[in-house]
Amino acid sequence: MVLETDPRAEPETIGHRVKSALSVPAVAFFKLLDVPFRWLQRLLGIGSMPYLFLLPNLAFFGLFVIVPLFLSLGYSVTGGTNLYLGERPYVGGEQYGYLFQCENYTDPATCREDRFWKAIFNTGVFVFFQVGFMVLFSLVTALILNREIRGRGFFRAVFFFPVLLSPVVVALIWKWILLRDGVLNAFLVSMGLDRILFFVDPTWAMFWAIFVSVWAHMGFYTLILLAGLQAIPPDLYEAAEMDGTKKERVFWRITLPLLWPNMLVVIVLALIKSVQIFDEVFVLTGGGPGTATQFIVQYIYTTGFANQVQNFGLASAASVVLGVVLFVLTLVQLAVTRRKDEG
Amino acid sequence: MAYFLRKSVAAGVAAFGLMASAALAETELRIAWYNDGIEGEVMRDILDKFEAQNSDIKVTLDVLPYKAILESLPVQLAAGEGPDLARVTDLGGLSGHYLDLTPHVSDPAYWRENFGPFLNWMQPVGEPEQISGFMTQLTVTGPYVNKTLFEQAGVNMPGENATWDDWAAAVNDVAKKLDIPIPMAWDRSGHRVAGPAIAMGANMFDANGEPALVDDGLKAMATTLYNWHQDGTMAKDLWGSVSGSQYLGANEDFANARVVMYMSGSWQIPQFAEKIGDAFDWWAVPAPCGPAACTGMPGGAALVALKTTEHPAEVGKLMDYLSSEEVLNEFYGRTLFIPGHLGLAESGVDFKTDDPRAKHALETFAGAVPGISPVAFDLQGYVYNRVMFNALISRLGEAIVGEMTLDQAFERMTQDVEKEIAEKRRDG
Amino acid sequence: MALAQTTASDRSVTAFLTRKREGGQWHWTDVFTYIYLFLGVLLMFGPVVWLVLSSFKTPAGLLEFPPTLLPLGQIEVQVEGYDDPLPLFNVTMEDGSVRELAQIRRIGIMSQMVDPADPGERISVPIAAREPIREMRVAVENYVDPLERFNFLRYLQNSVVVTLVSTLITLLINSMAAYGLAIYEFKGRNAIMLFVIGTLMIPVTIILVPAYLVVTQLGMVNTLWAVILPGAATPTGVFLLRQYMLTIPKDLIEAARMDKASEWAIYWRIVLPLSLPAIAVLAIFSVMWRWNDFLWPLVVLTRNEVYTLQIGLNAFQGELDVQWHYVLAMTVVTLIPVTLVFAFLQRFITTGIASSGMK
Amino acid sequence: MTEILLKNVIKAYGTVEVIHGIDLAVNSGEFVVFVGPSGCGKSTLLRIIAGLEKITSGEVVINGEVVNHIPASERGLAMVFQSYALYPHMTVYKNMAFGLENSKMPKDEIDRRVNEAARLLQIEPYLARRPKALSGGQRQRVAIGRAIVRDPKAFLFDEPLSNLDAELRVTMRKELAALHAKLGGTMIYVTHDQVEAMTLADKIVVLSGGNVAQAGRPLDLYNRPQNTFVAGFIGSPRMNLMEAKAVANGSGYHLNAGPQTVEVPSVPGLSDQSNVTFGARPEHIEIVDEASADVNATVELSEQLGGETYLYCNVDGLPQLTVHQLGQLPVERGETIHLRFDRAQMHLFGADGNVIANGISE
Repeated sequence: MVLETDPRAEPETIGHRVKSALSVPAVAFFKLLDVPFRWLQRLLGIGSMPYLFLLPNLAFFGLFVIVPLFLSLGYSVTGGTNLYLGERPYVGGEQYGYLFQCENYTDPATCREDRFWKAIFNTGVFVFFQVGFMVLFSLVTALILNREIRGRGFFRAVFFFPVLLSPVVVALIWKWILLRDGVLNAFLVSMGLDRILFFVDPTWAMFWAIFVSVWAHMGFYTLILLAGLQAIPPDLYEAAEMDGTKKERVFWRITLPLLWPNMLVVIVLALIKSVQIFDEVFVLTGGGPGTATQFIVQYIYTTGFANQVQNFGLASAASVVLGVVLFVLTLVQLAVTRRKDEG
Repeated sequence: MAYFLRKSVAAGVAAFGLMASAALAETELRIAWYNDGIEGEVMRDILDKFEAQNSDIKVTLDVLPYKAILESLPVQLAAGEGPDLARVTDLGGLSGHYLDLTPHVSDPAYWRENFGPFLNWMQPVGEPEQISGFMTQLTVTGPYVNKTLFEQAGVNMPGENATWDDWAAAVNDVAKKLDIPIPMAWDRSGHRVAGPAIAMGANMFDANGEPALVDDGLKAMATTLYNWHQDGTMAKDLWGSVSGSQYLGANEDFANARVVMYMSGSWQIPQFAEKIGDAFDWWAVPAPCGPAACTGMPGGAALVALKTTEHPAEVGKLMDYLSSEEVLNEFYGRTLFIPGHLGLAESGVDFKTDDPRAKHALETFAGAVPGISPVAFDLQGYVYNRVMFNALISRLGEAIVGEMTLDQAFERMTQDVEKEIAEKRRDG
Repeated sequence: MALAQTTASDRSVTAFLTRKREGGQWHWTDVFTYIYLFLGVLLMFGPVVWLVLSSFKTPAGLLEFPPTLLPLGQIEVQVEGYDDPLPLFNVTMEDGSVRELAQIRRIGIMSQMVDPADPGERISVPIAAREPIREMRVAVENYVDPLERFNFLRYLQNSVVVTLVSTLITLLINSMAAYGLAIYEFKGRNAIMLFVIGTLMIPVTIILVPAYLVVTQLGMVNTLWAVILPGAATPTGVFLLRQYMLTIPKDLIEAARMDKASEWAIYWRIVLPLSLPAIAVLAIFSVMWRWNDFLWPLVVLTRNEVYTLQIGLNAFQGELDVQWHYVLAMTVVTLIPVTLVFAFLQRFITTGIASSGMK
Repeated sequence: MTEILLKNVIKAYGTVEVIHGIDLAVNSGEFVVFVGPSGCGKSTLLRIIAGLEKITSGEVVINGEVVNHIPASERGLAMVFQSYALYPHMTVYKNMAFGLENSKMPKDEIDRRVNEAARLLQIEPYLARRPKALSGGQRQRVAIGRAIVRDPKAFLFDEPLSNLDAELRVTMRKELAALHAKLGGTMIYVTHDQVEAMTLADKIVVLSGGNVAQAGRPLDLYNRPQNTFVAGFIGSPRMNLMEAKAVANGSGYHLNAGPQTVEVPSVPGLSDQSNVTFGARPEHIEIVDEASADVNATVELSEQLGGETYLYCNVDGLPQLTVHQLGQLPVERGETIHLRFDRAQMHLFGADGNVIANGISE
């Protein structure tokens, strides 16, 4: 038939065949649901359809996130170790008071709950450097991947690959490398240097905590920035070239300003992610040495969960504090993206 | 792709179906278990034999990460969810959830006779007569040394009744001569420190039986440990890394002949036998002495029956079987665990090993049991002992890395213990 | 900032380089690019390769320092008169010559050796004078043992079921919600959006206990549903899909309405197919999340038959001993599916994220 | 056949009213074109009929039935969108069949209808293609085909030709006209291009600022615009509109615009000293000798198209005048010519913009 030989007709690729094979049960499923939804649409009218579409997601979300959040709120004003809220004695703001009981807020050692404040301090340091390096390296990598280089797809894949690994695996891999007898120390020794006990020195431990989390997530942010770079119209660069603008100047004057919206997204996302850091660092350094890499989520986890006396009250109070911080950050993000939408 | 999808969906349906059908046929008992070595395999063999004799009971061993036993199980039990039996290490902390087996076992007297002192560890407050379970493993803390290194260095090992200071001097000597990086290593664990602290005169409790962690004895031991970390007797790798109460062992460094003396416990025997073999002579030595005693800490993991079970009679039957002298002899013998059964301890377990080092170590640790200080037994039996261990190790760790002074650490230890126990007591 | 400094300081170097190339168009950034890419590949892939290599080492091999690149094992030989094979050593004799001897046993700091060629004679040498002879030996048992001893196929199956079912559910309900938020204007839309974004970043860790309580009350503990359902309604997914759906021309929706399509039909016949790139990205993320999920399954799954691979894997971490050889091997096992999926779909994933990407 | 009525239709977004009470009748089988500048509300009005916009008040009646609360999908209308709105993931065939599948039509009937429409629109060879593999004109046909197969009560077109190049637009326009002749259905067509409106419509509705400026047959609008808006909007090039003051002059009036004066006879409705606008289409301005001229003009630009000539002339005190002449005129830039407005074709509007007279008898 004419249709088959038409060069512009749909090609029958393997991918296409797989897709159609996969779509058979899916189509059947959606068709099946068509009947009740049509009925509901007739019954309730179009105006209520959005609520209907939102319902399943909100139901799950409410059940498994919102209800627990409120339970947390309840825990935070009660004491003891009982799991059931009804059986826990009400203590009012005592848990919060306990968290904030300090002689001198600039020195965690003077606080009643010194670890909470150290965790906040550590999280601050971590977030500052981690987000900074994350943005810097994502940007450099994106700039490089945006160049005309051979095997760009391969390199893009290489930088993205760690994003797929679970936090536990990421930490295990690096722990395995950084141990006293790990391959990195073997390398140092073979170069005639002394071993470094990376997890004994607080600075090194913090360094590796930052390094490993940047390593693991950089690929994701790189892709966002790369998308932004590729969206910059090439004629702008051509115009700059015609003007004889220096490459460095092109970067500062054209690339960076036009990339700014994506940069903001990266910064905000990285920031929010960074505040919640837990698994990777916990497996990697265990929060040590001492409390040098103990972060706020780890504090909550150990207080409420991993202690013999499971202090849900105190942990929940700390969660609420963290929740407020995250909410503020989210509002910042919202403001940022809102402005971006308008601009 | 489509085929694969269909198959996995079919498999998924089967998976959901199976959970439903398993409950129908027979009484199923579930044991929440964790493994340090091969004990899971041994237990499975024993359970197979039990099932052969009791065709109406099926026993499933759910091997979990230890983390789950430590962290998830308490929450599950608190929520009223849980297995029929569990292998636990927080003997006192979970004691409120244990089932009293007295009406369900055939001969409670046998239990009292053979497991007497350990039953106390598992008794809930105010239930002095309860039978909750038995020790799958009795552990005794104590040091190992790399005897081969001593021989190579030509240094004599300190003999019986040597103090910790004697040992410190000797291992430093060996390390210096042979250029061994770590003269001495201790597990990063409050439980490990408790024994030597008691040896130094720590009492752990005040006159009213209330916990009183920090006293002169404990301060003496803690100070010694602190100094050892400063002068290089101990490496900061273990105590200086990680935070809080997290456990870290030096077994790999020891197995790699990079540690002269390693303070750990009897549970290392099976894996040393496997990993080190005859590469060098790893030698268990009696607990070094302090002014008050020469003692380690007893401890271990117990198999306990839980209140969440719906089949107490079958649980009793299973426990009867498992606790019999014959079965325990096989279990301890194959796992190379120190028996938690007084009869077997007396008659001697038939350990299934040809390794003279392992045999010697087993004898050493088993022989140390009678010499354990009563304070150590009391501490092991105390419900909130882990609160004390955790406070001890986390604060001492922070002092060693220089985040606080020793005195501040002592103060924080006391505070931590008070705070947690106060929180617990709010439950009423 | 750092970039600016390199820019300034490298200019002289660049000038030097370009002069050498005589009119070549080399800019310092070209050199930098290739160095960066080379180091990048090393740094990004190296650790994973090292993990895979390590996973084939024996427990003793893992302890070695300095570590060898490839898994090695000591050669053992069968010697006449001895039942078990004996390990082979290179022994430096007192006269300085080196002989290949098999060790019978070690006593203290001396070792009893025998020459495999001449089993009659026993030789006693100090242990410091011997060096094990090794060959490459792949410890396949690290993989085989757990797969045999533990019910790993069952764990694998559970993981696959959890991953697939929860990804399907996530895709369905997230896309429905995103559709509702993207296509309609209705009362409370902004509130719900704020709500979704507000909870975008709540880590499960901090609601672990109350969430467990909810799951218990629903009677889902120790069923795969306990893992599948709670994470199904991801705010990230809703957010990502909605942003993508906003780019679908409104005309198409209206055309479909004119074509007598019901709202449900518009959703699944028009919007879903057109959102495939974003849906694929969410699918990948969901597969990643679910496949790698650890803390939550650890809390709600306590029975063997419902373990996922990640829990099975961690069962090798005991109280007092971590069986590293198994942990590493099983880590590699859990890596394989993710890596395969990525290898086949990487173009799709990377461009998908870039195009749908968090606009 | 379908008749559509709008009764006092008002549409407001919040407090902003964009359609101010429109009454309109679309007769059965009629080709009605909504025309007007952008923002006049013509697309909104179309979408109101389609059911894609809710109205604030008033009634939309289709075949005697008030459809205010009937959703778009159930009004039985078909719409062709400006962007064509072809489903990019479906083939041409699927695109056309989609609507029929939704109404659960048997497969062979769908097949018959799609093939028939494809034949009619000459897109048979492309049925298996996706829209992105089609040219603009082909997409346009598919969009129309999608409407045709439905056999709708009425066709709605929302600026369907605006994305095509000029040549194709002319072709498609003709085809649309032919199509209407063949199908005979009721069609409502929105455009901002008055040429399309003139060529296609049975009835043109000129919209301005959310009101109907005038509705009627194309030549009626051309010949008898009811206000300056319609006068200026219909016809290309635009009608020359000039503001003036009418001064009575015995038998008639002087229309004074700056230094220029145009004499007109007495017209009913025109009063002394009133401000008026008078209009003359380019083809209704004659080049005459100086004696009979109304105004003298300087040629600013002369467009020689061969068959016809456009002159753009500057006249002191008046806006630039466009003059249309048949044939080729040897007029050069800067030349002075003498112009006279054809009184019979002259339009006169009052100060409120409404017409006083279309054509003044001498």
